Amino acid sequence: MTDVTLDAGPSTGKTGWLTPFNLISGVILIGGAAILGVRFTHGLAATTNLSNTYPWGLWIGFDVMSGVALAAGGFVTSSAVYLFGMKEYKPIVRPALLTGFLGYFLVVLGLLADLGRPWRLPYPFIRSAGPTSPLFEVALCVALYLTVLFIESTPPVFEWLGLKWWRRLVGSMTIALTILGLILSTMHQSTLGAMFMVAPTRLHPLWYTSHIPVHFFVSAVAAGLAMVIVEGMISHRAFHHQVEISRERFEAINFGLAKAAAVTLAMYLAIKTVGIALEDEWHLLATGWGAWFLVEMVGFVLLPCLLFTVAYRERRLVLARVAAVITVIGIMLNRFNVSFIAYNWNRPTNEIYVPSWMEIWVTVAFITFAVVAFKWIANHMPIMYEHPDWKGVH
Amino acid sequence: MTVTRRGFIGGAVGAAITASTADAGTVKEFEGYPGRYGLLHDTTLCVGCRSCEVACKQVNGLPPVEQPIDDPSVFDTVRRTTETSLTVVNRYVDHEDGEPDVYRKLQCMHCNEPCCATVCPCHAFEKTPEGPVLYHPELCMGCRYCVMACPYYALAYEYEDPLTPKVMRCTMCYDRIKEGLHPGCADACPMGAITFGERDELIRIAHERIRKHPDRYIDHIFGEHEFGGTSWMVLAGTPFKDLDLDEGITTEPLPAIATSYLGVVPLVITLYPGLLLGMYAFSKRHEAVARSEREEAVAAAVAATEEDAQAKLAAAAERAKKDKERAVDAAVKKALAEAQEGGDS
Amino acid sequence: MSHRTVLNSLLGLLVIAASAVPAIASRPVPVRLVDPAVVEIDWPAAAGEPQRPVVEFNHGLHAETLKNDGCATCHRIDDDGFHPSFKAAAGIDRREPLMDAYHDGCTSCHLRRAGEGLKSGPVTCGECHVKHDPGVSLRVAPVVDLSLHARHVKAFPDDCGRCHHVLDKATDTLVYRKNTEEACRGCHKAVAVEDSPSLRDAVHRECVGCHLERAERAEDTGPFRCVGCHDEAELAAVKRLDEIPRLDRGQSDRAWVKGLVAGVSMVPFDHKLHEGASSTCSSCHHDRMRSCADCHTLQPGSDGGDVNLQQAHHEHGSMLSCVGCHQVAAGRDDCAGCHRDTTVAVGGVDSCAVCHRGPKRQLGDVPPVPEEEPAPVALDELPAASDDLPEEVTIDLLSDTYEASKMPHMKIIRRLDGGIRNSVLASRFHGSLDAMCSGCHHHSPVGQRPSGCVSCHGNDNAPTDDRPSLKVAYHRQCVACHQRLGLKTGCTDCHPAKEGTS
Amino acid sequence: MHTLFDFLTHTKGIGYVVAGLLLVSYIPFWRFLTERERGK
Repeated sequence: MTDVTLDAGPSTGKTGWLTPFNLISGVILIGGAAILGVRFTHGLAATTNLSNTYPWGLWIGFDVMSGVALAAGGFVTSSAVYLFGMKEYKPIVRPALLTGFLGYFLVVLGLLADLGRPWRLPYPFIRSAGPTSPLFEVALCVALYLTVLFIESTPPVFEWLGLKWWRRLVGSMTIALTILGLILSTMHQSTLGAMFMVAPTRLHPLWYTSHIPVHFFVSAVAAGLAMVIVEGMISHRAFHHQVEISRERFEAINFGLAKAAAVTLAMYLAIKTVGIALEDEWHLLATGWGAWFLVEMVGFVLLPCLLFTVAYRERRLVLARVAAVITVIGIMLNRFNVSFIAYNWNRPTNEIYVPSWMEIWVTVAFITFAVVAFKWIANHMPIMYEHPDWKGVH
Repeated sequence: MTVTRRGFIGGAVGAAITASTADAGTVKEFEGYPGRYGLLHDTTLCVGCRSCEVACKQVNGLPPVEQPIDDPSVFDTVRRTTETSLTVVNRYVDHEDGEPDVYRKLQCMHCNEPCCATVCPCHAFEKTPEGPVLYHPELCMGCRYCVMACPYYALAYEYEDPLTPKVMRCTMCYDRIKEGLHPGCADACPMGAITFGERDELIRIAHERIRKHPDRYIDHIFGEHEFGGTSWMVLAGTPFKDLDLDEGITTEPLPAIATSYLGVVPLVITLYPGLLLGMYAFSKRHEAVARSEREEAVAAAVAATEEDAQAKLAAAAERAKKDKERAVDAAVKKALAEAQEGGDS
Repeated sequence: MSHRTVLNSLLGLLVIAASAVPAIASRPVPVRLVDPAVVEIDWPAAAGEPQRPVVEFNHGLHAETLKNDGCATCHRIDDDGFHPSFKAAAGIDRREPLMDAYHDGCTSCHLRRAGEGLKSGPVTCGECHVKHDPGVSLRVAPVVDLSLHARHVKAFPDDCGRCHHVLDKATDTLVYRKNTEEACRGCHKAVAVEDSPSLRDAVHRECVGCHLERAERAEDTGPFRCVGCHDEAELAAVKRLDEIPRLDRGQSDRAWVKGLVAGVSMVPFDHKLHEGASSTCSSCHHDRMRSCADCHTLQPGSDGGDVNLQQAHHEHGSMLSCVGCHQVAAGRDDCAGCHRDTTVAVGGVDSCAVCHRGPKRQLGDVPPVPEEEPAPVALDELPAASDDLPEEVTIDLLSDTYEASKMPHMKIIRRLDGGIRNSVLASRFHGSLDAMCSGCHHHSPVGQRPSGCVSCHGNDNAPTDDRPSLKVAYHRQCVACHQRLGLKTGCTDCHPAKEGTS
Repeated sequence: MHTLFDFLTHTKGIGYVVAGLLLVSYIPFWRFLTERERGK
């Protein structure tokens, strides 16, 4: 094992800040900030294509809906390791938790950009609560889960700063935090789906079933697993020198995740099919919308499920990673479908919502911000490796 | 209206474990506030003069109508309510053969069980005893969930306003009603296509009109039961589908449908800890058992190695003893032999 | 099946599904309209279950292409005249011979013409037996109204036997008997009965046969192609006589509609007047040329089906009953303002005496009551304008955004009164002037100077009895009436806008 | 309680509070339950 000095220098060897990665992300971030500036001075109309018929666009469809699903890797891995005792996945818990935390931070950023009056975000808790609203439940759980994730990702910080007492305190709460995290995640992942149950006439019947919450939850678990694989692929290549576990061990972990993803995708496909059966919508599959639904189900659920299965049986890591990428895109497609493509499906086609370039730029800026943060944290804190003083400690 | 809480089978995966079949099926009868107001919109009388639009803008102090009311080209496109025009009149059927065209006025329907109020996380909507559903901008954080949920596309939002955007919608002229007046549009309508009165009274009148003119009306009052019933009700001579009024998938109120899943949330909060700690304990015990088995195996292995080590040791000692004895005998014999040679010499 | 093929098939499926994406909004399938000259070749039930879809035969196209070969190529024309059915298949109802008849008839002709390089038709089974989705035929049934009948009478003066005949059971021959003429529909029904062919065959044999004969002799004749009678536009183009001589079939000018209940005053029915007002005799004699009471009795289950005599005379919805027909007549042109909508009842209780003004009905053999001359219509003259009958009424009680409206009171009255006077039906029923006034001054006692709208209509809608407010009363009464009469209904047509308001 | 909306607002509000309290009270209950186990 390479003995690693504590303060690992910047990863790419080149000193100074003018690396291509920093340049590009710098431009994106500054552009994003400028657009947000315009958004908060000239209102949503100036920067988005949102309308009275399509009140929710890319920022809700991607940042909130897909962001939450992709950040599910955190609770999936942490509960697997700490609650279900799968200790062999321990090394990937920290990066997954960090991705989760940054993912939820991105969700909140997206929400703040999309809300009409973001400074009133705490109103549902402090001013006047609307408990009948699924969004109230989502807001409550996302807020709590963000704090839980924050606490769960403090150990690497305390290790970095050497605050032993704090580190031991958080270490002792891990089990309680994981359980609380799982509770909160189960609820808001599924309630995000329940948010669409209020519009039976506006969401296309193929996507609208009374089981949307379960569909959202199971697909979120699948997306979480896929995101962990994808994140593992990127971070291992970027932080190669920091990784301390052997190549075989890392591949074994990936195959474990692939197996879990295959099972989850199979379950997801099953309950979606049951959903169609219960509402007797087979005839709708023959329509244009049916074809689009098949693109989503066959192309982005059945296909990755089979790819994962084959990848796991033949032990081929590249195939598993391809499947993971398809699953991640698949979850985004599903969330976009539910948010604004299959939504208002019976309105005249000239009112269709297409995200404006500014919305896309801001979303990319948020993602870049998350990647930059991940890079900085991983460079400075023991994320990819275990801190020597705390090896093997809970 | 009778409400059977939609039986939500199997909420989250966690809840599935708790096998929560239909959550507590509460059968409750809610008739709404007695004596609340409503409006009856008779589309067979409406001639599309749009005086109601003009009146609505004056009463609410909104910018005047873009197209003047005598300009028929406004009916070439089907419009929707926006943040500056809280009500619009659309022509849905254009007869050439001299039959009068069919118009309908769009505005917030002020549902008996409002889904906009249900989905608002800040409880910024309120169903008043007088009938209108009121909006409180001082509580609204602008999430626009209400605009997304309304099945009648009636709500609009002030996207241009960066600092104080509000949801804009018809308030059934709540202030005028409180003063005992009629809503602006009801007073303005020259053809009596908008009648204001107590909702139950209007339902009786509507059924009476249908009975008196069977050939003029479809025997159905839209809004009597759709999604739990609305304050604004529509009479029509043409099928409601042609008037963009989908006859509503269900008479079940939307709040029941929207919150049907939320019954599972408290279950998850209360049941998960026990389950997960059980799971954790199980995995801990599983670990402990695995560890103890491992230790036993190790101990057994160690014990086995010690035994054969002992056995080897004993055998080696045995052999060593015999060698020693043999060596001693040999030495003794050699000594005796030397003694005899000594004797002979 | 190696996983390689599984992946490829899935990708293939994905591509197909994606390609269907642009068809997202599936358009409704337009209904197929069938040309009036297209006929479905009928397959008699006796020939058993048809094994292939029915053939849609374009008779118009064939008539056009074979116009110089003449109709005899497919139809038998002999001394009994023109036989409408396909000559080779006439009278055959067993499967094989019927199939052979059509196949030999059609395909042999097509093959022959194809051989000669002429325009030809399909030969293989699939080309004729095509499975069409259901279509709506544009064929319209022609009506021989009194004008067309009069033109025929003019062409064949007192030769009624040419078309009208009666089956003489004894000699089983068709003979002509004066004053027994009826519509063909009386005996010829949709399906052929043992001694009378189906209406379709009978009419085509008589009319098309005669028209063909005269066409061959180059005499001026009627249409003999399908579109000639069955196409809406062609039918509309048929010449109509402007004044139609009365059709004499030995009917009396006036008759008593006696009914079957003693004590009810009988109705003097002006038959002659009604002949002028209706398009055909069948408007009232819709089945046989007999009086209503022959079929519609008061006992249920009579020939008149479940319509008893009272309904036969008074049924609102039916065009065959007196009151029904009057209601439709009142719903047209000038009368539509009041009568189109049921706000003003036609055949209401107060108008019984208009018809029932004869002596009481007595049952049993009673000397026939002599016909009376119909009492002249006592419609009093329209009085000149006066303060009771103002020339113009200014309605200014409510004017705020619009100027007061100057309603041309007398002009409206003169127009309505003119409409009433030139309609016998209207002047008979209206009788006095007040009936017309109660069109607008409804619910007000007839005879006196009617009170203004404001006396009953308050300033806001009274929802208790659905009584509209004054503004609504004005508009509903005027705008609705103008709509029905097709007059102007713009806001500024009645009252100019005040300056300064939008 | 005239409308379903009022009923749901009331019941769900209470439901959240009660569930939250129960969740929090679970920790001391668990610690009390397993006190002897941990030899405290």
